Amino acid sequence: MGAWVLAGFPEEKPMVEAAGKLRGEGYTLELFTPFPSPDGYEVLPGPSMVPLFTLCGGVAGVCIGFFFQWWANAFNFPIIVGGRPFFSIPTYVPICFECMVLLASFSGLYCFFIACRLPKLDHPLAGSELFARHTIDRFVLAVRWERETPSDPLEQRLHALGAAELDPVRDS
Amino acid sequence: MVSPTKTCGCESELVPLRVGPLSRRRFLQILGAAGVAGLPGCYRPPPDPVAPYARMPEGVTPGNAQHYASALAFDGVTTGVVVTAYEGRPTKIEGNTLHPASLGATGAWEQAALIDLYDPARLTSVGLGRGGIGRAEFLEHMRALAKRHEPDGGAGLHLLLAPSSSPSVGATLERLRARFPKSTSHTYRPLDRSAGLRAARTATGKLLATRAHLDRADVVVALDSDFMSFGPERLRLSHEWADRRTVAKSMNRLYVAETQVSLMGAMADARLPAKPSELPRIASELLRAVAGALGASTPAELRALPAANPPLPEFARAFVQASARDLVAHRGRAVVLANESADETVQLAAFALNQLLAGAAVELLPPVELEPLAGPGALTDLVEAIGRGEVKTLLCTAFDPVYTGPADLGVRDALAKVPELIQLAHLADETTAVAGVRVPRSHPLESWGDVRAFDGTVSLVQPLIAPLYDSFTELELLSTLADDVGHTGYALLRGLWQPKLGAEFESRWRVALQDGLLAGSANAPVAPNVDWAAVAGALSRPLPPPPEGLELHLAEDRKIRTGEFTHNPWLQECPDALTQLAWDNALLLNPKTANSLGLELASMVELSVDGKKVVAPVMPMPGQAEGAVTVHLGYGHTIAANANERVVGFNAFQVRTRRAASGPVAATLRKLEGGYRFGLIQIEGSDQGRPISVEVEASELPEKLADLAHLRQEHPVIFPRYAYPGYRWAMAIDLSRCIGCQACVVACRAENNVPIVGRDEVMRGREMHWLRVDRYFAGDVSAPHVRFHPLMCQHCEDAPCEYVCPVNATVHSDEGLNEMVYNRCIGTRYCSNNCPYKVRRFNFHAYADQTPSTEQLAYNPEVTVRSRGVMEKCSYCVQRIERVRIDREIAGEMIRDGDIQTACQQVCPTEAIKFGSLSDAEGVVSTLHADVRRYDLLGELNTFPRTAYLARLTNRAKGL
Amino acid sequence: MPFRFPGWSTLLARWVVYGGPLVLLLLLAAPMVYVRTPYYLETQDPVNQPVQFDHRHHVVDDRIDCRFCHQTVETAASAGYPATEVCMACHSQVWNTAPILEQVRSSYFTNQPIRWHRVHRLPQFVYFNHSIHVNKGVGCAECHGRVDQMPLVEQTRDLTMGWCLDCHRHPLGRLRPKSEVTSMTWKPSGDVADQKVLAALYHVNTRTNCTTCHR
Amino acid sequence: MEPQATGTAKSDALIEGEQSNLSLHQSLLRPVWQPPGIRFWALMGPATVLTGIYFYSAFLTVTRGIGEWGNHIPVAWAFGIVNFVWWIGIGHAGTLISAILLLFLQKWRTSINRIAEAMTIFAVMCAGTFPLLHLGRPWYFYWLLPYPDTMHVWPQFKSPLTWDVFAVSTYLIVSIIFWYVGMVPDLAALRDSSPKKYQRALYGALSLGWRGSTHNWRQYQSVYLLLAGLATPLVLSVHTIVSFDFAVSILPGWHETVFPPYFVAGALHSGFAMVLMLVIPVRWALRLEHVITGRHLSALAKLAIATSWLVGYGYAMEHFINRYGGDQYDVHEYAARVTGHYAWIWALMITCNVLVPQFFWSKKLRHNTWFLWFAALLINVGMWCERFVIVVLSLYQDFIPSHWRDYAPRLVDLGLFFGSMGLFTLLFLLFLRYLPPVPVSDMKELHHELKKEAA
Repeated sequence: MGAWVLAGFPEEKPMVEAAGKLRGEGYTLELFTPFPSPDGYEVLPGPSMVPLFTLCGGVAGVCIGFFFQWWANAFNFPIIVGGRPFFSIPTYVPICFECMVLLASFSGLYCFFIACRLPKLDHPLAGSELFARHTIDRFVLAVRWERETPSDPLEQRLHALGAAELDPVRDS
Repeated sequence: MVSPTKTCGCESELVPLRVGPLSRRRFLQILGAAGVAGLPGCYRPPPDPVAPYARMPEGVTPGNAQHYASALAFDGVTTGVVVTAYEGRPTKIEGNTLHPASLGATGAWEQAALIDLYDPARLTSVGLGRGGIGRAEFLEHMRALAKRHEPDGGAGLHLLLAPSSSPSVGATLERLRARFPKSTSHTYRPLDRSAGLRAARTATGKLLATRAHLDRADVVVALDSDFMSFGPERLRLSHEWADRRTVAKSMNRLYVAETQVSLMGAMADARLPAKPSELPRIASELLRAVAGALGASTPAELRALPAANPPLPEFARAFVQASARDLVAHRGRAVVLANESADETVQLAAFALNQLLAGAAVELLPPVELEPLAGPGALTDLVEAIGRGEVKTLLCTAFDPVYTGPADLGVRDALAKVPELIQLAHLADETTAVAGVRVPRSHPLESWGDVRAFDGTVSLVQPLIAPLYDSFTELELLSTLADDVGHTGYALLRGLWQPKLGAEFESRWRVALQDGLLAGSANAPVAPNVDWAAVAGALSRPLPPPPEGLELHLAEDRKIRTGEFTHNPWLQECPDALTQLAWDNALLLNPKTANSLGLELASMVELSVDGKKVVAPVMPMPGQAEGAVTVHLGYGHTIAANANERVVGFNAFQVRTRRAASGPVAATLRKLEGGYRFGLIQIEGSDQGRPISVEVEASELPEKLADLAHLRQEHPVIFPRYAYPGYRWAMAIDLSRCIGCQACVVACRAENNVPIVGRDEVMRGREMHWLRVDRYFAGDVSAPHVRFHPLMCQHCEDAPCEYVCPVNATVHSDEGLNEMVYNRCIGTRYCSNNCPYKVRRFNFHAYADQTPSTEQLAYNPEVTVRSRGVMEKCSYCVQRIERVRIDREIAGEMIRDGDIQTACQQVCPTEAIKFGSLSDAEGVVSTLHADVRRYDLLGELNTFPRTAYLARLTNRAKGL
Repeated sequence: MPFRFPGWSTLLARWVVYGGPLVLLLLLAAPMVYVRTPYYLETQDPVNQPVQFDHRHHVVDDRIDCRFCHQTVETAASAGYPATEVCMACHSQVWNTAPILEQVRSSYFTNQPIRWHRVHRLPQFVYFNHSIHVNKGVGCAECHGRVDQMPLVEQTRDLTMGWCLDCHRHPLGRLRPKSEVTSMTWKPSGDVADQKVLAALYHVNTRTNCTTCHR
Repeated sequence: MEPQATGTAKSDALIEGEQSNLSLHQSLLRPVWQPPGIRFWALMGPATVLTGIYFYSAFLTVTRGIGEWGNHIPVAWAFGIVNFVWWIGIGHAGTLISAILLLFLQKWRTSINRIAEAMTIFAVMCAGTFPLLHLGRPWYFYWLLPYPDTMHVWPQFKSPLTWDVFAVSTYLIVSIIFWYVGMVPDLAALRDSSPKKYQRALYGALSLGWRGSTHNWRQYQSVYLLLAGLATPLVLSVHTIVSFDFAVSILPGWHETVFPPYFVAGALHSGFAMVLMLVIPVRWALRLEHVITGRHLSALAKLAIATSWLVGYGYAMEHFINRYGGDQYDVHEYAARVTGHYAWIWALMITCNVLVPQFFWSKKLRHNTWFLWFAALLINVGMWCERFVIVVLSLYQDFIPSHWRDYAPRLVDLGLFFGSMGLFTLLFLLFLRYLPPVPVSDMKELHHELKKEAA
């Protein structure tokens, strides 16, 4: 049983600094911001698998496109068309390219969904007014608080670090 | 997409889809076979009934074609044909190689005659007063009529007959006259074709027809005589003429003097546009010139002929001099043709010239018609007789006298006065409107009969199908009066020929039916003495002064004749060779004349002659004689049964007064407000100097070889090209032979079920001809150079249409055919855009569904009927290739050169089109592809067409 | 208190996002499966005939060769539905009073056709020719199945273009001596060599050009 | 902020007035929350009517056949393809603005990219319908797709039309993905500021429950960048392939190597013009002048100048190659364009596409929104003329003179053309009504960065 203490900052900078400090002290943190915050990335570094997946999708697209065109027009049912060769690579290029883009986009999209655990409609913090404001104007710093007892020191700490509002949310 | 008769093997016993209820019932009775189609496309159709014969008729193999020899007559004189039928359903007409007037070819008329059989507007039962009566009642009616006339020997019984050469009709008429000695018969035809016979009578005392052998002629001078379009010999003459056009050394030379550009004019090496009033003077001047040049060896009377008065214009004299020189230089191998001219002076001069020059190239034959002198005059006599109240009963088998009769004769009112008017007619035409009794005329393909060719050869007309309706042939109708019981055509025919053929009748009868002619029935040529004094006398008579101002020139139409084919969609939609008009006629003027009158294409004028008027759209026509107004007859013809249909064109008979019918008359034009929209198949008339229809002057051939070689030179391609291992189907078209007669265009339509789109769609540029004969003018508008160019799919080896099709609907066979797969086509029309020859046609609407159900019976079951939204084009008649292939494969043989004939090749009277496989090095096509005159159309595009053209040779006249 | 999504909503959303595409694929596949079903292909569906004609009886018990009734199979595109007179050739003698043959007799004497029901339908734009196949050693049973076991004839093959192409691409294994063409029981030796011999003997050169069947 | 007098857009700022996250949030989402005004319905009415006309014309085409159009032989392609190329060309600017400018780190793209992308999608939708209706047998359109049929027949992959099918469908799908991914954070913002429960549920579902955590933003940014990277070559490939429809053929006036770049340039030309035509009324009607400022408009205008020169170069090359090559068929075809019956269309094309944009050199005119709008309209007219010139005027007089024939559209052609505009307007209005026309989070980010720079 524990809780998330949400601290709302009007600006990005103080939040990032606060996050930096608390992280140093071993707190478990998460930042919620209205727009991407590069400084936040430095505080909470992490990987993104999206590029790799996209690449794989693209490569697969090219291969499938090329192989299928060869199989259909040159192998399975070769038909004399305009006296052109059955297996004519130049004419396969456009479709290979399109297949590449299509599969790359899809794999990128789905990798994005998976990485962000989307869709996730019910968020544990969704109950909090303050949390809801992170998509509007607030920079929300969420600190994990494992103990039962109220966490005055942490809250004062957050205030000190410039949090405008605080909202502890107990795990339900 | 549905195939016409359902023709996947197991279905071929069936008559076609979409057969109207009435005709379906008829066909059940006729064929003992009928089918109900499962809706095409519906994936779970109801049980699909198949109705095999109860008793298999002899010789019928369901799904396999049968061929019967028969004969078609125009103006009573015949072309021998071979008719193709599936399960007793005539689908195609071909020429009869054994027949002297066909030599294996047919013209557009013969091809199109088929669709008349299925015309939904045909009269279906005998009409009496307002209602109709059955066959039996009608026969009873006729017997009663005969009884009424018998007492007074048939006084008041008049016959208005169509020209005929049928021996059995002749015999029946004799019986009729024997029974009604006081009866009168008139033989009527709208146009007078007897001038030649009368000329011969003047010269020899006998009616004689001139038979020219153009294959024996080095020089041909044709005066006002389109021997390639008209007359019973047109196919043979064209063939003989063309045979002398392909080799530079032995080439003939053609001089033409005429008023409007005709096929022969387009082919001429020297052409003189002349007003009708000038032609007789040109003819007699020519005779004078020749007689003068021949000197002592000619009868003195001829050398004493007076000069033409008024004298000819300068260029005309030059023409006369040049042609005379050439004629004399080739004495014994020179012919002067005037077959179709209605002018006796022209005919007489031509007769005389042939006597002096032609030698073996011309023979004289007795005429074959029962009434050789038939003409418009007959109608005048009849109307006068009616006026005197002599006519009680009139039996009319002639073609629509009310419509074709002289405008100032009042034929309609006269005929309306006849108490009993019995008309034998194919359609409810303008005479039918006043006829008390209307008898449906049997189509030749459903009748028994006999008829003669121009040389007297007798052909038997045998039916391919039982009469679709309660119809009669002229023979049967006459028999109802001649004999006290009307006999069937079959009985009459055998009755006549049994005694004539004597002992071995049955065998000779069968052979005659098989061959399509009675061997040895041709007339022998006669060599009469010529009374030169009479000739000179007739030619010295002064000619009537030429009319002031514009001269009227009324011409039979190349497509629908004088209206006989008004209701024939195949001919109506086929473009006229020169005007390129479909579903229309026009008032033709030389562009210069048109300018001087402030007229241009499609402006409307009122044409008046002797106070008779007609409103017509103008078409400036290069090569038209200046000051001459040509209008084509046969249009503006009302067919009652189809009142809902638009009447096509304007009726030039409205200005054809008796005077206009007998000689040159003045015409006046008054410009009217407003314009007209022509149904033009081809709009641009100039070839823009592009090497499309190439021609070479024979004498310059050696120098021109390089240019021709350039046109067939192959350019490098970057990818490896497919090597065609087996047959390599290919075509060769000899432009030296093509006379632009349009027979191939109609044949292609008949063979490939090409749909009719109608006038409006033609104007929108959506006509469907797989094969077109394009016409290009070059040079001066008064003496233009006319080039014909038959154009169909070139079956390019590297076909641009193919690689743009997204669904493999048009692809190549391993034998080099450019295959169009209708059932795969989704109609992107990309192929048409990328076809440099623009020979692809698209079903913008469901044209096939608009085909009347009866006309669908003419469908060729071997060819798919195309649905809406698919592309189509020439297939090299692949159905014929596959048919032959299967027969040969079963026999375990290779396909030999000449086994396969495409429809256009088979019909061509001049053999301009050849088809075969290039894999056969000795084959005719291989030879032609190797010919020095060969060139590829747009070859520089690297399409590698399989169709090669042979440049047209010309043989320019010296001194012109 | 802002609106909270219930727990199941996430699950549902994930089904939609991840399962949706799969469902879409299935929907696309469905018609492709459908056109391969006997229902669509009209196979395994004995067709009733106006006259109760039993091929099994005529072929097996009476040993009548196919060509006795389907007379034009070797000479024409159509194998030929027998004319009524063919039936009467025998049935004027045997069973000439049998009530089930009444329609045959009346057809013969009134010269009106019997309306049989077609079993093997090809699209209207397909030009199939029996004679060439029979003469190249393709047996009746190859396409029509064991008619000798069918009281009512039914379609046993797809008659799809793919099915035609299959044989036109690989004729070997489907050829038989002409003498055995109408045999219902003949089996190929299974030795490709024999097939090659037949192919050579009958000049079997199958074609897959479009115009071979579509004109 | 002070709304300026309409008709001018002087400011060069990217964001005008004193803004905060909240003020941006409210002002940018206002269009969604405020009930639609009279202007909306005034546009909605005609748009609906035109859409109705569009569908009726489509109905006639499908039931009666292509014969209802003016097409014939030789002009087998006409309005259908002209409209297709025109619409798909318009689409391109959207992707270009959102993808290419993103890669080039152009800040000014931010406030207009959503509108541009929406335009792309709807334009491609309109474009896509034409090739389908254009088929003689549209009910067999699926034969264009490679699927296992019982005929064992496959599409013919050498045909540019087959490439088209892949290109256009890929383009549509990827554009939608790109558009949607970019919108996810804004949908979340809508969710979290929804006044009503159902709206919250709706936008919550559409946003897939997006939360702006650092981890999510990281994934988001990488996928968005990758999609931009993919969309950039895609947009070039699409119009290149469309140009192949013509360039691959052998027809004079079509068979030209200059076509791919020439088509892409033309596409962007019409696209920027269309963006201008949309943005100018939108910023005024939805009171977005503070984020879509004169700077944006004049940037678009400058791009239009650039593309006008590219297009002009294309025309010049056509002329030059024609003279230089001297092939008689090419020469005639070009002469038929410039001097033939339809010369006025060619003249209109030159005027609208090359001459009109040159007015944009003037800063004054660049800042006159009325002028910008009408100039943009003219450019779109000109681009339509260009496609007409290419498609119809190359077909109506080609190799064989006997088959030359003039072309005239028929009612159904016009119905489809103007109807498709109605369809486009309808879809675009619905977009403005229910989705944020300006990307909110991006604007906040931009605002944030600008502040940083200022500091």
